[in-house]
Amino acid sequence: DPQERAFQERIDAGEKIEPKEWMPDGYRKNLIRQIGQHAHSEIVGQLPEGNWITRAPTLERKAILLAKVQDEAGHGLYLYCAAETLGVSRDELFEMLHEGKMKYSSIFNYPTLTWADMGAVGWLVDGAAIMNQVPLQRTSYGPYARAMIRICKEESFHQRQGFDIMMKMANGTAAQKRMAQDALDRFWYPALMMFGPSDKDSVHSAQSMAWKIKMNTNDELRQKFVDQTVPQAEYLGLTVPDNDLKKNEETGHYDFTQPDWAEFFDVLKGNGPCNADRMAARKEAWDGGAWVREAMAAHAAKKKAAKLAAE
Amino acid sequence: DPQERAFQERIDAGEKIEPKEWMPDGYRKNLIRQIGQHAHSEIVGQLPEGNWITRAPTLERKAILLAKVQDEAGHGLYLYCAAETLGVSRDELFEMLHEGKMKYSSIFNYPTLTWADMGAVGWLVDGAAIMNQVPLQRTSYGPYARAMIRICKEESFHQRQGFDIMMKMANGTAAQKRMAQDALDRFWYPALMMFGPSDKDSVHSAQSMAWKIKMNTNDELRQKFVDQTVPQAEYLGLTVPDNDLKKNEETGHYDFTQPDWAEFFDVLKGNGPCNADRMAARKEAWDGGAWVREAMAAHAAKKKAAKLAAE
Amino acid sequence: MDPLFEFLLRQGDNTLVLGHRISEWCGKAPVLEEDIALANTALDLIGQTQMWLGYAAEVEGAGRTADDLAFLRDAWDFRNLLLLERPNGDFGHTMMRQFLFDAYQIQNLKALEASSDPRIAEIAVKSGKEATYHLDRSRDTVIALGDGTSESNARMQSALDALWPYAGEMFLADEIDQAMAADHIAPLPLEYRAPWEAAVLPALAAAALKVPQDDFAHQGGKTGRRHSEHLGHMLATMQVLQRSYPGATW
Amino acid sequence: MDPLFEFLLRQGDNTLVLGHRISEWCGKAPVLEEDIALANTALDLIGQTQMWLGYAAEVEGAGRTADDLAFLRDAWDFRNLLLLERPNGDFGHTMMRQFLFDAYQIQNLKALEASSDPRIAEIAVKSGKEATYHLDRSRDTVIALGDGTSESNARMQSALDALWPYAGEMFLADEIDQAMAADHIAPLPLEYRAPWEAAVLPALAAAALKVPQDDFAHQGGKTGRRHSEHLGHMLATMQVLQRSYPGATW
Repeated sequence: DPQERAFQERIDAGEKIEPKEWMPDGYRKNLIRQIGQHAHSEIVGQLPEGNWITRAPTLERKAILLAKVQDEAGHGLYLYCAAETLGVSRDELFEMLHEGKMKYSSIFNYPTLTWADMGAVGWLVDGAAIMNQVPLQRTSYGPYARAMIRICKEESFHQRQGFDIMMKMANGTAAQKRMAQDALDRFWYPALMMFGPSDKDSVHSAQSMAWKIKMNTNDELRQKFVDQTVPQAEYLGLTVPDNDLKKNEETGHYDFTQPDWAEFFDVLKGNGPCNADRMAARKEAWDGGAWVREAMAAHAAKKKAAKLAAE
Repeated sequence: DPQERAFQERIDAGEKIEPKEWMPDGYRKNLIRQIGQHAHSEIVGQLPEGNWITRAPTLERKAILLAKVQDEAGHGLYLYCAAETLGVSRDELFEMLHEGKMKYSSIFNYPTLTWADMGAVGWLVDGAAIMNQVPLQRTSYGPYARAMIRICKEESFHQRQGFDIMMKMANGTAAQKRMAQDALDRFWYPALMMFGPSDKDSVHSAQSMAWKIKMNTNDELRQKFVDQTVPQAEYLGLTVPDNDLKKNEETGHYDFTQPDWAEFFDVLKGNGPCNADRMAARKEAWDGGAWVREAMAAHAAKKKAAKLAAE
Repeated sequence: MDPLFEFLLRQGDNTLVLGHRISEWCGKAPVLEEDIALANTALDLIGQTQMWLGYAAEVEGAGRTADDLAFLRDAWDFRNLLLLERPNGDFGHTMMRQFLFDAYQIQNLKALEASSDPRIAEIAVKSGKEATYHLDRSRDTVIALGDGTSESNARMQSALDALWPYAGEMFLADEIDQAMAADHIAPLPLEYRAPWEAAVLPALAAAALKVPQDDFAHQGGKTGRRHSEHLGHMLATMQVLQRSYPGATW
Repeated sequence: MDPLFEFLLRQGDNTLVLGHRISEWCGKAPVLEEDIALANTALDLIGQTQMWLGYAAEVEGAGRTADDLAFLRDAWDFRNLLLLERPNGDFGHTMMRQFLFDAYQIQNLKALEASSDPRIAEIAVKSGKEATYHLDRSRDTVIALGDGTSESNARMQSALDALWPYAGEMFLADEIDQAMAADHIAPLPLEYRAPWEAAVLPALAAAALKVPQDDFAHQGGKTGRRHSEHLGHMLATMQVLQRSYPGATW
C-alpha cells in the first residue's frame, strides 16, 4: 500500500503526524489505546495519593501532595485532549475504562500503606514513568509528543519531591526508617513491572516501534531504571529487596531478578490488591456525578438559548 | 361518664390497667405518646454513644460501651412491645418519628465531643432518666410498669459506669480533667431540661398525674436531681456551671439557675446542634435497610408456604 | 488568652478545616476539570493556613509552629466556623458550603487589607486574589446547578436548607471581635452581613433557589465552645501521623 | 520473632478488627433486633480480643498490655486476615463477611480446644459458645437474604463475589503455622478448609448464590506484609485517644 509506505517514510524521516492527516487504522487504534491508558493512569493514580492527602503529616507536605495531584489531573486532561484529536471522546474513553475494556497502569492497583509510600510513589513510580515518557517526547504523533513535553517537566519535579520524602524518612526515626525500607520492599518489583513484560512476550512492540509510538524496548528501559535507581537506594541507606542484585563489571549494568510475572498477569486480570477498590471508587465518582454533568449541560444550553433569543 | 369514673377509681386504688381492658381514648393516646417517645429516645440515644464506640480508649471501655448500647436497643424493644399492646405497631411508631410527628428526648440532640462525654452521658443523662423512670415502675399501665422495672435495673448500672468514667477523668491528667469539666459545662443545663418545662408551663401534666402515667411534677424531679448531683460533682472536684447554685439551709435543697428555656424550645423545634444529623442517620438506616426487611419477610413467607405444602 | 492569637486561630482554622474537607474530594469529582479546581482550592486554603497559623504561632510566642497548631490541638481548641466542618455531602452540597463561605471570606479579607496590623494586612492581600477566584467559581457553580435540571435544583435547595442555619455564625461577634475592632485590627463581623447578602441573594435567585426564612444560627465553632461531632473524626484522620510518631520530622 | 506471640496476635487481631467493624454499625442496623445482635457480636469479639491479646502480651514478656497491643501498634504490625478489615458495605455484605469468617473460626476454635498450650485451649473453650451462636446467626441471615427477593439475592451475590477472593487467606500456612503445628499448638489451617466448605457451600446453595469459580486468594494480612488501605483509616479512628493522650489511664 503506497499510502502506508509514504506514511512510514514520513515517520522514518522524523516528521510529526498531525490530527487531520491520513494515518493507518492500526496506528490510530494503537495510539488511542496507549494515550487513553496513560490518561486513565493519571486519573486513577490520584487515588493512592488521595489516600494520604487527608493524613499528610505537615501543612507543607499536604500542600505539595495537593499540587502533585492537581498536576496529575491536569496531565489527564492534556492526554484526553490528545486522544480526542484521534476521534474518540473523553466520555467514550471513561466508559471503556469503567467497563474494563481499557486498562490503566497496574502500579495503581497496589495500596499506599504508610507515609513513606508517598515517597516511594514519587521516587520509584514517577521515576519509572519518566523513564517511559522522556523518549515519548519524540513520538511521531504531534499532539501526543507535545503533551509529553509538558508532562515530563512536571513529572521530574514530582520525582524529586518523592526522593525528598524518602530522604527525610530514611534519615528519620527508627520507625520512619522502617517505613522507608518497607515501602521500597513493596514497590520495587511492581515498579519494575511498569515497563511491561520482556519484549519477547510483548504483543504490540515491533509495530509500535516502527511507528515511533514506542521508542525503546521494555527491557532497555527497565535496565536503565535499575541502573539509575540502585545507587539512589544505596545513597538512602536502603536495601533493594533482591539478593541477586549485583553490578556486572563487564556490562557496566546491574544484574537483577525479574519481577514475578505471574503476579503481573494476575493484577492485569483484576486480581491486584486494589483493582476492585480503584474501579469502585472511579465508578462511584462517575455515577454519583452524573447529575452534576447533566445539570451543567442543561444550564449551558439554557444560557445559549437565552443568548440567541436576545440577539 | 360512669365508665371513666370507674376507671379512675381503679387507678386511685392502685390497680394496674391491662391491655385488653377498657381505657379512655385520652389515656391510650397519652400513653402511646409517652411510651413511644421513650422508646425512640433509646434508639436515637444509641447514636451519640455510637459516636465514641469506635474511639473508646481501651478494650474494657469499648466492651462496656457496647454492652450499654446493646441494653439501650433492648430497652427500645421492651418499650415498643409495651406500646404495641396499645394498638400501635413498631413500624407506625418509626414512621411517626421519621416524619417528625413524634419526639425523642432532646438531650440526644447535643453532641458527644470528648471521651468525658461518655462519662457525662452516663452520670447526668442516665441519672436524670432514672429519676424520671423510677417512679414510673408504679405507673398505672401494667405493661409499661413492668418494662420500667427491667429498664431501671440496667439504667442504674449505666449511671454507675458513667460516674466511674468521670472519676477516672477527673482524677486523670490535666487534659482529662479539662475534658471532664468541659463535659459537665456542656451537659449540665441540657440535663436539667430533661425533666421538661416548669409544671406551670407543662401541657399534659395534671391529667397525666391523675392517670398515674406521670408520677411527679417536673420541678420536683429536677430539684431532686440537683440535690443528688451537686454533691457528686463536688466529690469529683468539678464545678457546676451555675454561679448562683447554693444550698438553701432553710429548705435543705439547692437553689439553682433554671436552664435557658428558649434554647429548650429551639431544640424542640428542630434547631438543636444535632437534630438534623440524628434524624438523617436514623432515616438513612431505615431506608437503607428496607431491602433487608423485605427480604426477611419474603424468606419467612416462603418458608411458611413450604412448611404448609409439606404438611 | 490573647485576643489577637485567638483571632488568628479563627482565620487559620477556617482555611485549614475547609481545605481539609475539600481535599477529601481528591480523585472523586464529577468532572475532571472539577478535580483540578478542587485540588487547587484546597491547595490555596492550605497555603493560607500556613500564613495564618504561622503568624498565630509567632504571636503566641510559646515556641509552637503552624504545624504544632494544626496537628497537635484537639477539637475543642479549634476555632473554625461550624459551617466549614460540615461533611461534604454531594458535590452540590460542597459547592454551596464553599459559596456561602467565599462570599463572606472576600469581605473579611478586603477589610483585613486595611488592618492596623501590617502582617494581617499582608496575609489578606496575598490571599485576596485566590479568594476572588474561589468566589467566582463557587458562585457560577451554584447558579449552574441550581438552574440546571429539576434534580439538581432539588439537591441544591436541600443543600441550602441544610447549610443556611450555619451561615449566621459568620456574623456573630464576641469579646475577641470587640477587641479586634477596638484596635482597628478587624471590623466587627456584622459589617460583612449586608455585602454578603448583596452577593449571595442575587446568586441564589439566579439559581432559582428559595432562601430559608428562619434566621436561627448554630454557634459554638468560632468560640470553640461546642463544635459538631464531625470535627473530632476529621482530626483523628488529619493528625494521625503527628500523634502516632511524636517528635519525628517529615 | 516468637512464633507463639505471632500466632496469638493473629487470633487477637482477627477478633479486634472484626469487632471494630461490627461496632461501626451501632444504631444503624436495618431492624432493631439486628442492632442488638450486632452490638452483642461486637461485644463478644472484643471480649475474646482481651483474652488473646492479653495472653500475647504475657508471652511477649515485654511489659506491654493487651491495650498496648490494640492501641499502640501501627497497621503493618497487625496480623488480621484481609477479609476482616474490608469495609462494611451494606448489611448483607457485612453478614456475608461474618459468615465466611464464622464458618472458619468455629473450626479454628474447635481445633484449639485440643491445643497443647493449656491457655490457648482455655480461651478457645470460652470463645466457642459465642462463636457457635455467631455462625448460626450469620448463616441464617445469609440464607434468608439470599433467598429473599431478587434485589436481596443480587446484593448477596455481589457481596459473595467481592469477598470470595479474601476467603483463601484463612487456609494459607507459613512458617508460623508450621511451628504451631510442630508443637501441637494448632493444626495447619489447610485442615479447616474441607469442613469450612462443608459448612459454607450448602448454605450458599440454600441462599441461591453461585460460588465464584476463581480460586485466587488475596494475602498479606495475617503475615502483615501488605494490608489494605482500609486498615490504616480504621486504626486512625480506633487509636486516636491513646495516641493523642499518651500515658493517660481511662
